[in-house]
Amino acid sequence: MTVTDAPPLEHGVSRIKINRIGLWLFFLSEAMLFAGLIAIRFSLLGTEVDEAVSQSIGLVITVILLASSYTAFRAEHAAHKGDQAAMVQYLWATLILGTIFLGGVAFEWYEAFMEFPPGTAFGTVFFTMTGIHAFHVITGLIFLTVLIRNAKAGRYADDSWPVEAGVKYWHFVDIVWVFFYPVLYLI
Amino acid sequence: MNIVRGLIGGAVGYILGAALLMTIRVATGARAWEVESVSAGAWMFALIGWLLAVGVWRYWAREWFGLELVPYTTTGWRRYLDFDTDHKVIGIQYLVKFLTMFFMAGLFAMLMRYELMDNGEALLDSGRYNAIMSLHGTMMVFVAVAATVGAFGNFVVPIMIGADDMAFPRLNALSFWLIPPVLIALTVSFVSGGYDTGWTGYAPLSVESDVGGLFFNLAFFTLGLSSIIGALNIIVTVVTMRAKGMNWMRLPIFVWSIFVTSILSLIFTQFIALAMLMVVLDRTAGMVFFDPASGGDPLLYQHIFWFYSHPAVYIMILPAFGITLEIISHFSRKPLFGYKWAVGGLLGIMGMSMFVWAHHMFTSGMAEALRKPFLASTELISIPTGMIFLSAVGTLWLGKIRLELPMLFALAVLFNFLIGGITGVFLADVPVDIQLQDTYFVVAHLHYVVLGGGIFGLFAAIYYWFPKMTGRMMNDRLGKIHFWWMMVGFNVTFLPMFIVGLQGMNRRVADYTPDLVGTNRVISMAGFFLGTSFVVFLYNFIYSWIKGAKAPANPWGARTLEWQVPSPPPHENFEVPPIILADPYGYGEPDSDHADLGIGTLPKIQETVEA
Amino acid sequence: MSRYSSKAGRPLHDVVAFRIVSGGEQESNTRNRLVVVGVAWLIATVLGWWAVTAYDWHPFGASREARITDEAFDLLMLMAVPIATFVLVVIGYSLLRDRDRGQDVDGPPIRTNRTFVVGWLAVTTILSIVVIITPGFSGLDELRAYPEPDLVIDVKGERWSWEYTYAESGVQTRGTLMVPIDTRIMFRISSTDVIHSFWIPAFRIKMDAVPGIITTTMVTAEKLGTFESADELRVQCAELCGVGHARMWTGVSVVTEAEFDAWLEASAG
Amino acid sequence: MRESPGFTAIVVLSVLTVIEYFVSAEAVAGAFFWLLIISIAKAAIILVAFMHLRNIFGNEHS
Repeated sequence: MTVTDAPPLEHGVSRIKINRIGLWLFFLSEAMLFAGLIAIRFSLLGTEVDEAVSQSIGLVITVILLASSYTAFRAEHAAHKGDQAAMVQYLWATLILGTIFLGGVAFEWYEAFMEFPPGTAFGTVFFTMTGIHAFHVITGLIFLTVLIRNAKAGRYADDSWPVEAGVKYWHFVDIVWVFFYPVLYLI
Repeated sequence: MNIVRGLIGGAVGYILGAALLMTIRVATGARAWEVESVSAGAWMFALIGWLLAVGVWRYWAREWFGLELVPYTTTGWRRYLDFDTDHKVIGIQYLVKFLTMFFMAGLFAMLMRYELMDNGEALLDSGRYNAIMSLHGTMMVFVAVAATVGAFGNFVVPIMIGADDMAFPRLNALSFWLIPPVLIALTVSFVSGGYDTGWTGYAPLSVESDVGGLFFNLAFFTLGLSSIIGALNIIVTVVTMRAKGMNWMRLPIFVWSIFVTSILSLIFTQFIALAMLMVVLDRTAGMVFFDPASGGDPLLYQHIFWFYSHPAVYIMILPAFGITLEIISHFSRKPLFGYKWAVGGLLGIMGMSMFVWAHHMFTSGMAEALRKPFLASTELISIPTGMIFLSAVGTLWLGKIRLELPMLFALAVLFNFLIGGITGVFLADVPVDIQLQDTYFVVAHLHYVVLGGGIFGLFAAIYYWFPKMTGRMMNDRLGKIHFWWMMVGFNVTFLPMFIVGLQGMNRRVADYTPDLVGTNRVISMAGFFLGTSFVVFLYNFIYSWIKGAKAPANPWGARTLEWQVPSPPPHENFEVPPIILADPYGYGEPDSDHADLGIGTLPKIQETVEA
Repeated sequence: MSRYSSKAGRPLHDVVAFRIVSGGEQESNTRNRLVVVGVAWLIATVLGWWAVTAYDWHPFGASREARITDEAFDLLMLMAVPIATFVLVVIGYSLLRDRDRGQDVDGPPIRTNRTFVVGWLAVTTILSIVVIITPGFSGLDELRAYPEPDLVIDVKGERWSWEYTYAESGVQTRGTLMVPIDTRIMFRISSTDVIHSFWIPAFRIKMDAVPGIITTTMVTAEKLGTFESADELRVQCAELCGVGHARMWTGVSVVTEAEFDAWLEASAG
Repeated sequence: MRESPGFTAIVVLSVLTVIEYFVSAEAVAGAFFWLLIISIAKAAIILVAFMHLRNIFGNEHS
């Protein structure tokens, strides 16, 4: 037996399903973290939003992140169909869009330091929430980089699970932003 | 050696992280070195460095760089020092690690009781007392949260459900190897002056405490990470890896308890991470979560903290319930009474545990309107708890009870938890709680629940599964001496604590009013008595492991799967996947059989009894 | 070494050899057992009640709130005794009667018993609800009765001392807390640094002092006394607040209204 | 559309985002409620269309 996978018992659940259930449980656990952050935001600030948050940046980076979810989806789709070239292209697209999103957040941070530094209640909430989300985006980008590198080496021709996992994680980070965007910018 | 490699990796990670952060700090115009800000960030890098060095590099990361994986091929006792993926090895690693932690924390308790022999300051000044008290509390909470699930959830659950390993063996090893950094962080914390906030670390006191407080936060954070990963693994294992025919209503009750516990860990541990994160951000990044002058709210910490920490109480106690019921059934030679009700009780406790957290905050200054709902929800949780007792009492009734060692400890769990549970009803009652909150009454109550319930359950499990884990029997006579010593010591220590609490001694103090000296002397003496009982245990544990009589496959005549394989179990547990025919509690039922192990129709049990 | 280990090698079937009892015999046997348990439970409960009422659980109490709290505690104690004795007696009886004394047999395969389970659930549910209503809700309502204060005292906690300000007269002190007897007093509690907790054991009141908000608690003192006469008459910090936590206390003196007015006047001057 | 799986989903998501923006900008009555509904709808679309939520209940390969 290799160390990596316990072979499923004869009647058992397939390896990929075991992996999937594990991944979804991880999302469930992470969702509690983000739910807690949202609860903290309402507990500390009510429904107040600082006037200085940049609505234009917010809208733009939201759309970019949504678009990256689409390209990620296409990458997974291509992976399942065995179209390695398209998969790599779409992964690249996702990586670039994700990086642009991150750049947007960094720019927003730069502005925000002037308007509402971490020493104010809104700044505290804003920097914590966007910071933790950005941390997840960065890990997602690292996964994407590894995926692209290994995809080029033809590693996922037989087993597309790593691509599926990386892409699902990316979608999850996107869902978090779906809630964070109105909570931080709109309300 | 692995640990040395890990330490070097961790140090390298820390230095790289610190360098990176200091560069950023210089770039933004801040002072380069500031111990807390730099350490908080660098800790993450240190963790990554540690993990890469102890095994992640060989088991995962090489693949990311297009290299072949190199698993360890160590054999013999050295496996226990390596990043081994066998769930049985990991179970023993957890057990030894947490027993070590338990005894260290116990020594701190001895120091505290020495100080409390008299009013005024004797050995320790208030600052040192607080540091030791905080460390004792923190380490014991860590032990109670993770020891049983880590050790026995890993060792026996896969065998009990007929699997050959956990669903994610590598993750399993990873979750264990996150534990040593917890101990390192606590050590660093203690060496750098400790922290004086208690294990609850209430803000804003924790925001202002010394640098030791930061490492307490990081330790808790790391433990949380480990228990989330471990819980996830156990849930997936129980859901997907059950043997054929092992449907949900045939699971041994211990598996149910670990499963339910894991769900609690998976969902709620994120909140303690969040609480710790907020404190760390307040300390290092100039944020104001808990600073009312800038719009923060100190009560926010308590809500988030107890939203985890109350379910955490059930994380500590549910595995003990599972072990108790399991042992009571096997040693009463009777089916577990009201199995479905016991499972319902576990699920009920799980469901209700998320609606009771604010009963820790009746005097905290939270909104008055919250008192009644939380009073009600807390009292109602005694209904599912009652179902556990229903099952235990019903099983004992008319049984053929064998008072073996594990059974003694299981009965002690019932006795102690009865007292702990009933005093819990007192504390949930707001008028009474107003007086008793933050007194020794609470200290006594929590020790009855966590030590009398959780840790006695852990010892029941150790005595029960020791033959399976090590292949040797524990010395029975020494075990019984240990049991009575510990049981008497425990009760004589903690019953009087209810009294001093009622008499008005508040907790977390090195000094108290003179009229309480007499009772406190008694408590301290009994405490030392309790402490020494573990010397007997430790001697027995080590001696039996090395030189104990060889254990047969099934010394207790129990019917669950783990007893149908040799002691200790072979690498993949079963020769062929077992097929489950009925639940494991068919005592007294003619022709009932738990499992077909594929070797004839009946379990093959090795006769290895030695004279 | 366990004396059961020799059986381990045998197939599980063979170990099963419980005595089959005829229906009538079993029934009378069960009845006898229940009678014995019932009697033992009664005796244990009566003894328990005697013990918990004979023992004085409470320290010196000097306020209306102390009476309410102590009554609630005593009521809970009375309710706890039969529950505890029931569980202990049943378990104890089983341990004495139902031991396997080397016969090496299994017990009867009783999986559940409808009457017992339903009865147990009903009793625990009813008890929980009773406890919620009384002394829970009723005690809380009693504590909250009379919300109109005659005297307001502002309490400020800071590491590691208490400061009391008498709202109307503006008198301020860091020494003994003087309170008049039979007066409805409201404490408005605040903190300047970390969380403290304002606790007077003799009054059975406790409320955290939280920075940023003002919390309140009310009390009516009913007995005269000073810290020297009863050390429960002290303001004690009950929430860990650092090195000086244990010694963050001052005495409390309950005095007559005349004495109080005189003291107030003297302090104001 | 047959050639571009997921395209419908991303179009709906974008439209919802824009609606969301204007709900907030125009301070529509009950904005909080509408924003909540839209967020949940968006999350549901991603979960179902992109993440194949149903796959954990079946055993088929996406």
